[in-house]
Amino acid sequence: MHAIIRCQGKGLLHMNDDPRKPIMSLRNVDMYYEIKRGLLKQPARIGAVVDVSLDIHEGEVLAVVGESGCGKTTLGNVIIGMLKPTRGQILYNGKDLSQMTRQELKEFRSSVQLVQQDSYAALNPVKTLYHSLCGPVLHKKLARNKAEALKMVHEALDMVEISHEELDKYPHELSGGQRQRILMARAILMRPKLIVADEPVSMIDVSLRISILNLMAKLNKTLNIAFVYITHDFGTARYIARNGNICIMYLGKMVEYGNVQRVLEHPSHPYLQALLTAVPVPDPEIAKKKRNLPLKSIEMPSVAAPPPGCRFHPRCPYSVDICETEEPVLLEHNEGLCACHRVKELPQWSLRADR
Amino acid sequence: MNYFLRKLGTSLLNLIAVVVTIFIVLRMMPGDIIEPMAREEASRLGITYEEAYERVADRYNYNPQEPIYQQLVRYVKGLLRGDLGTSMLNPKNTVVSILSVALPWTIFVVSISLIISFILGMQLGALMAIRKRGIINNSITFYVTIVSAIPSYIIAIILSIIFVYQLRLFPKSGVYSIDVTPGFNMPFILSVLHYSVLPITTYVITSTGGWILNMKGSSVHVLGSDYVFAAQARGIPEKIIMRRYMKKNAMIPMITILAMAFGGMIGGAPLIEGQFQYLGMGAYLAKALGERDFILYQGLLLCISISVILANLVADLLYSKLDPRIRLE
Amino acid sequence: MTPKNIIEVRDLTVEFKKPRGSLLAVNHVDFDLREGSVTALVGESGSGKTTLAFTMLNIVNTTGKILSGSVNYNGTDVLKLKGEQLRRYRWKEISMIFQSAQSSLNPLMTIQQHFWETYLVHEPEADEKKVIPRFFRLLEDVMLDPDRVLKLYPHELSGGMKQRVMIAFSMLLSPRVIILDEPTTALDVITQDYIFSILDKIHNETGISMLLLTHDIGVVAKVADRIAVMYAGRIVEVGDIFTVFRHTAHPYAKALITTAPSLLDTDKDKEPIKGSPPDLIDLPPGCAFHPRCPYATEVCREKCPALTMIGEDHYVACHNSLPGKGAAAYE
Amino acid sequence: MTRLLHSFKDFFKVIFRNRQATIGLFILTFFVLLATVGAALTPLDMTVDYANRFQMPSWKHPLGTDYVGRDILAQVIHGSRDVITLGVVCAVMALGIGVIIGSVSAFVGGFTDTLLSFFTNIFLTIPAFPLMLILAVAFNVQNIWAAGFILAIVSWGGVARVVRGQILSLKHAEYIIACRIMGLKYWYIIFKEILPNMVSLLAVQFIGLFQNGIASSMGLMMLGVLTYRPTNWGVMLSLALQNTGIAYNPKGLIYFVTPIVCLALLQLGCIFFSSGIDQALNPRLRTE
Amino acid sequence: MRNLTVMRLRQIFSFVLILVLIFVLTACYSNTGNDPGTSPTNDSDSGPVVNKERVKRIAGGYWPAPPGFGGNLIGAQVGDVGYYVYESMFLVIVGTDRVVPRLAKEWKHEGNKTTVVLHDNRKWSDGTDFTAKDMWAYYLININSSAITRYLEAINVVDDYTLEFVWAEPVISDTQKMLLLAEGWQAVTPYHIFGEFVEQVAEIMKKGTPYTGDPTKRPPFGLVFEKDDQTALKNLYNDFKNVDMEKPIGTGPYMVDKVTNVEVDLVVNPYFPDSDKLEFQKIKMHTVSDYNSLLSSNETDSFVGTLPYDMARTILDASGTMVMYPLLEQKSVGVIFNTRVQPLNDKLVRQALNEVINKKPVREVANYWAVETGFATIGLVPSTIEKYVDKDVLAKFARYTGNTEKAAKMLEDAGWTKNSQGKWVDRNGRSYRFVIAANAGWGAQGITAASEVARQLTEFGFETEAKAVEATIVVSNMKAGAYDMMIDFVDMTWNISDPYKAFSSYYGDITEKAGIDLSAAPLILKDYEGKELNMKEAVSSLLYINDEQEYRDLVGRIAWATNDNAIAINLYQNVMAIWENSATSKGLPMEDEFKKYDRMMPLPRTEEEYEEIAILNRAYAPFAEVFVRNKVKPR
Repeated sequence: MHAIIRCQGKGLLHMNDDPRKPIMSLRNVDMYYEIKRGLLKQPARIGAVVDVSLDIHEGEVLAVVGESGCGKTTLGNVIIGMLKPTRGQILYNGKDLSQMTRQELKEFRSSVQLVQQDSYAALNPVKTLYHSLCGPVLHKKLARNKAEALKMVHEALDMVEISHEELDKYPHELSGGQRQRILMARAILMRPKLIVADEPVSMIDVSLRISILNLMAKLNKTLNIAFVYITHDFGTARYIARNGNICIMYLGKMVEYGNVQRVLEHPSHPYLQALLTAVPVPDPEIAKKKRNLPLKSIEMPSVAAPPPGCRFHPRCPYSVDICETEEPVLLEHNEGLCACHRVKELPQWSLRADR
Repeated sequence: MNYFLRKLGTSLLNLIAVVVTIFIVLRMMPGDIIEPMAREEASRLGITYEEAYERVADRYNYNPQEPIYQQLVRYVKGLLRGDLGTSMLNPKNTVVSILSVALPWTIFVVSISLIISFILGMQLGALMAIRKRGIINNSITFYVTIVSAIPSYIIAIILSIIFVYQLRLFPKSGVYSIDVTPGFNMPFILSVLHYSVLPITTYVITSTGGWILNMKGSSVHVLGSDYVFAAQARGIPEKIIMRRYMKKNAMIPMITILAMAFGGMIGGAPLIEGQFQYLGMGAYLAKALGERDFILYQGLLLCISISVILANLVADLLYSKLDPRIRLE
Repeated sequence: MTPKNIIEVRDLTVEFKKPRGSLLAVNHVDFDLREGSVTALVGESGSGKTTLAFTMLNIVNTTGKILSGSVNYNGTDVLKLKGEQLRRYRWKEISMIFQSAQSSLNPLMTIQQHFWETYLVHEPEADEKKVIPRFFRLLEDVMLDPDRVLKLYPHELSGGMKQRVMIAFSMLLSPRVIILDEPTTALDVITQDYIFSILDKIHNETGISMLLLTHDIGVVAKVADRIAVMYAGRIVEVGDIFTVFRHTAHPYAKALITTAPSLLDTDKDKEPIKGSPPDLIDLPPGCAFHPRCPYATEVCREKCPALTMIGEDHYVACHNSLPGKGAAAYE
Repeated sequence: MTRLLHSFKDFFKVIFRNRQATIGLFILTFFVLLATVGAALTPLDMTVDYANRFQMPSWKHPLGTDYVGRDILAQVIHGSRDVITLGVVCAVMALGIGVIIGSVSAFVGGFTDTLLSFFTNIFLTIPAFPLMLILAVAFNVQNIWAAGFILAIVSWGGVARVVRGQILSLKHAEYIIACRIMGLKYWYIIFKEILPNMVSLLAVQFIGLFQNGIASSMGLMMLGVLTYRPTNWGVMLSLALQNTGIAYNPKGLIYFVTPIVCLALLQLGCIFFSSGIDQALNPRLRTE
Repeated sequence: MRNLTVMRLRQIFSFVLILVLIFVLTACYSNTGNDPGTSPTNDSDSGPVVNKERVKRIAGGYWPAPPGFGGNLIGAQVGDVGYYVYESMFLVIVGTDRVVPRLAKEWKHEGNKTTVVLHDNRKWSDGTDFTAKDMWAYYLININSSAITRYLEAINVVDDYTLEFVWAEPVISDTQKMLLLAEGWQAVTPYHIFGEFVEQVAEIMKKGTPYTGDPTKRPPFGLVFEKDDQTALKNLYNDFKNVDMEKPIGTGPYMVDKVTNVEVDLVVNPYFPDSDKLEFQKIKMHTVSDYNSLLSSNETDSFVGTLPYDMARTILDASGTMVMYPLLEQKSVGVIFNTRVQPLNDKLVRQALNEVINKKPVREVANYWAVETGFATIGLVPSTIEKYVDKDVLAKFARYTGNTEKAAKMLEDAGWTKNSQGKWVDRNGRSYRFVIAANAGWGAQGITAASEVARQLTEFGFETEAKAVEATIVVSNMKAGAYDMMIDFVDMTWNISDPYKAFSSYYGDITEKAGIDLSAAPLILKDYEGKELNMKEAVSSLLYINDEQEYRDLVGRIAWATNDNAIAINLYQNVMAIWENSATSKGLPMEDEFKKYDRMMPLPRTEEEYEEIAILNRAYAPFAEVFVRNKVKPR
């Protein structure tokens, strides 16, 4: 339980003090996209990420979970500095990203890496792996000459358990799992402190997923790299971030935050509860008995025109008047954070409950 | 509606830009177009060069010694009044009057050819997509390859040598015979057809190949799509699948090419119409160029550019009409 | 009482020609679909499950070729059906919901046109006015507003709606079997759950047989009552869902079931299956799984195991899983 | 270096696997040889020999003589030099302009992009051939460079559009994003990541432009507005039409047909060769 | 799938079949659609008369497509139609300069007055009487564009059929008076239609004040106008030209019946005197698209145009009945030197270069039947020199024969030497490269001639390159001195071949191209007696010389001096071909010699022959004269 979260206008909320310092902090970050709609109309503003504050500590694994369109990928891009947030600060090692010097920015670029979902698209199809891996190393002067670069690449390949012969191949000649490992290798070649992994296993065969997740865990442990694991799959989130934190997002907002085990065992937010009930579990006896939390609507509202008040209220079975008018703020609840007006009044929820 | 307005706006902007571009290109002419004519006039009438120059320039609503922006203002003012200037060669012929005589024939020939080649291309292209091997496929491929290797004007030359000169089946010039009275009567229609068959044939021969290739590509793409497969799974008969699924979907991307093809055909008109002496825009373009009648050329070029812009607009509208996915935007 | 099989696949082999060589997507497969059951066909991409399902409709891709075998539907060999007969069989007897509901509808036709067209080609005498109430009912069954949805074009529907439309569509001619090819892959968890509840309802109400193709063990556990696991074009384990989950006999099936990370997990590390999926064009000799199998013996490298019964309604294709030994052999 | 040699070998291996592309390569090689070696070996004598006009093929004149008694074969060979140079000059220039405008448009984006796209659009709207005609007159073409430039001016639009589209899509490709995350410099991204991906596109465009440039230039020569070089195929064709009365004079047939056949062959070569080039330059298609 | 493709194939096939059918049907249409009377048949049953409809089909004649076809001659709105529809007061046969009266009956020169009496039986084709007012109207409306007005004081209408021309001082010679009266297209403005314009011009003319300045720049009728009046005149002229008449109204033998953008049909004008004697009932004119095929297929009866030798031969063979008459044109093609640059500013070098050129091969490639001349350049049309220059003077002219040895000697005498590469270098050791510009508008002819000259010069030791230059700029570039030489017309006149006309165009246009500006400084040349001549003054004095011997003497001196100065090479005097169809017309010149020459006739041998052929050429003398004289008849 290690996070410092600043809640809207209510000052910093200290949660269990963490001896490790945060390497990355997001402070009230908004990310709006503008979509042009002709010459005369005002461009539409889409809030992909709204008012998110987060801390990521050294060596931590943070899972960001939500359904498609909830803004988790945008959040990932904001963290790696690819997107400049419309509002709010991003602090790396306590320094604001927008005020960094060239040198600091260069360091930042190495320290935060991304592992993408589509491993084929993430590798240049016309270059061999040798070029894809050695090129950046040489270009960033991480190695003094080609031989040294090759040595570094070999070390990285050893780390991700890929044989050296594969270096002369083109991306399409490898399997999805191998490519994903190459992506990991490319990321660790930069000696990062933090890797944002955007659904790294969702396009990989089921039988290979565990090995990739295990690899990530290994990198986390041996190289002390912090991971932000972005996914829609609770199973893998729970597996990889088993001691870390989880952040649940809905329509661009963070709705719940806390320790993975606790949050998944005792979800507070009705949305998370609904989500968890719907997740299929690989046990026929439990799965067949499970009942869903009856939502009012299964359609997610448009991100471009989010509902007023609590964004979940049109679907929430517990919504009352206040939910329609007032936006709930993240409040401490049950050792975590939850953004729900009625969090204290909700009935207890359990995965195995036969309600 | 919004879509339509936006397209209209873009077209208008495009039009303005084209007017300015063509104007500037023509003003880039080296030497002075008026000069040789003024010299000729001066020597013929025995007047001073300066006087002759002024006379000629005045006659053509054009004076290259004015600053360029003044010329542009003069030109645009004329344009807004529907005045494109006067042919330099025949001062009595306004460009507009020549256009009104030439444009309909070109539009007639090009659109008929476009329709025929489009239909043929769609049918043959779809056929090639369905049957991947066989004599028919091979012969179509052969035809397409040959036609794409030989420029249209060479086909025009060969056709005219065979059918006009050797066999003497078709007239050498003109758009209809002098013996018929223009109007809606059978002899006139037959005569028009008789005169236009060769240019149309040339266009059809050369442009069908492109349509076949495009349609084949598009059809293969559609044939591989899930909804065709799904339709088969639903037990929809092949005939309906071909018609309603494959052809319709494959044709939609063709619509955008339609405008481009129109532009290409009209652009190639100077060579083809020139070869058959079919007196449409192309023949007049070639004529205007040969006689260095730049004012006429400018007017004709502007006119065909406008037709291309209009064709683009029409294609966009057609596209939105045929593809329900566009309407929502 | 032995339940009746509505579809019996016998010794089916389907080959695809590729530039590098030929590929057996389905390799001597025997498979039964029980009447009224929900059978899950589980396997990773490339395991041949989709090809197997397509042969049941007798639509194999143009590059594919059926080398041997038969697919018996109610006593008729589907693979021998031709022309009009085949056309009438499709959708009327077996319908299918495709993985990509997004793209399995003609973008140029409204939903009503789709429904009506399909209905008309199977019931040429039909009168559109009389059929429309039926469309309404079908769409209402999947919780859609028929008035609105029928007039829409495919692109105007959200993913979940489209999949529901497809479910209604598949029920259009009251078929006896529906094949569901990964029907929820692209959908959100909540929508997925909702769709399965609709399917469940339909199954309960009509007793229709369903064949669910998926790679998600969680979904199988929730929906299916029988399970068949495919690996490299072969079925390696078939059985009642409870039996297979509790007494998994094939090492691959075992790995698939146990290594899937799930909400129920404790914090133990899991041992992954080593190696990577086989190259279907260049299959290893013997049991295709042997290079990745921790229990592989000499015989696995040489001989391909046949599907044998090891318990009541429980079949497995593995040399090391003799009757009685069961899954315990590996624990 | 060996890697480069390796991919070079791969390239030809793939080309030779494709029958069409092989034929195309042979035709193109033939014409290139004709223009270089052939032109160097064959003397060109443009002296008028009026008495020996319209001779039938013989050892001395393998393709006979033209309307004033000059050897046709020598003219065609020396003409190919002009034709090919013109095509290459046109293609290089158009590709240069197109790539510069397209890539600036795509990389800079914003208002620049709008402006350049608009500009490109104008050149795509004005029908190419008439514009080319007027430019050919306007620039008073005196040499091959000017001629190529004119052809390039009207044909760069398509290239710019394609390049812009390709770069825009490559710009958002995930591996480019990965490079940006790694903090690699712009020049590295452009030259080492994006450019290799465009090689096959540019090659196909190049051949297309080459082909188009030759066909258009011959059309221009037929109308008599490009520089007069009596050996150029287009001029030969126009001279054949003007000076031999080809419609009735079978004696001029060889003179008339030769440039047409050469043109068609060259075009075929281009079409065939470009059918294999995508496969040969794309590693994914190459190994399939 | 298979059945489907077969069905589809059947559909496509039938579509293609329909297209082919349309193609074939329309092709057949040509055979039935054409007027059978216009295609002459060699059917023996019809006896000697093959051209039953008595139609003359004429190829050529540019007229703008309708709506540009207006009934007004001025501004060339009716093209060649004018030659049949309009008549003039006189006509001049170009080449012989013989003046033939048409509308004029008799005329008389008296001091500064010339009286012309017109025929009184003429009518416009709309039935209105033709009077002297119609004639007067022409000169007034064309006040600024008619050459004669500059030499006139006034034109008076004496009575309905008599006009009086009052000449300005100094009065020009009678010959010049006649030529001016006959030049161009006079006397063809129907007063009853354009009277309003004419009267307005007459009103404005009353406001003019007499001119007193430089006599060479005398304005029309010696009148100076206010700016407003000048503009008014200009506007009147333009308005007059823009009057649209559906068909031209003229007094000529034929009138327009139908017009399309490529064809015009003419029929006999019923108001023409003796119209019943016109043998051709109809004239069908077709604009030339491809003369070649028109001629080969006997689809035309008359055409004027020069063709390469082989094409002409092919056409004659293919047609079997066409006859080709070559006819000397009143212009010659040559190479003009740029006298501003070294070494071409040296007369000796120019003469040597003249000697170098062997004109035969140039002529063969450029204009086969043309006549080579031995002169450098004489200012006169070469074929007329014997007519205007005495024999003994002519003997003194320098001739150039293409003798390269002689040329080399000439250069050596001037101090030139050949270097090791065989190139000529001057006294200072400098060698030269030349560029010959050819007008690209001339097509192959220009550039082939230029190439041949360049080849000969290069062979001789002056590296020379031929270059085709865009028509609109080649002249102005040459005048600005951009090229060393240029292929262009040298000794020529545009219409009448009178020496004054010829010299005045030479000393103005050609000299300017050669870099000599006569208005900046007078050009003084020595004649054969060493007497100095101010060329400009000498040429204009020709206008006023009435005495024939004095005239010939001066012409001889000017021509000799011009030849001696050698600012150009006269390569050949152009020849054009006139084509007539002997299958449909009889009474053609040299009819009995067709066999002998295989219908490719020689150049006219006598003045009579020349004139007979010349009037077949519309540009030389109005072609209608042929029909009026009733010589050529339908067969």
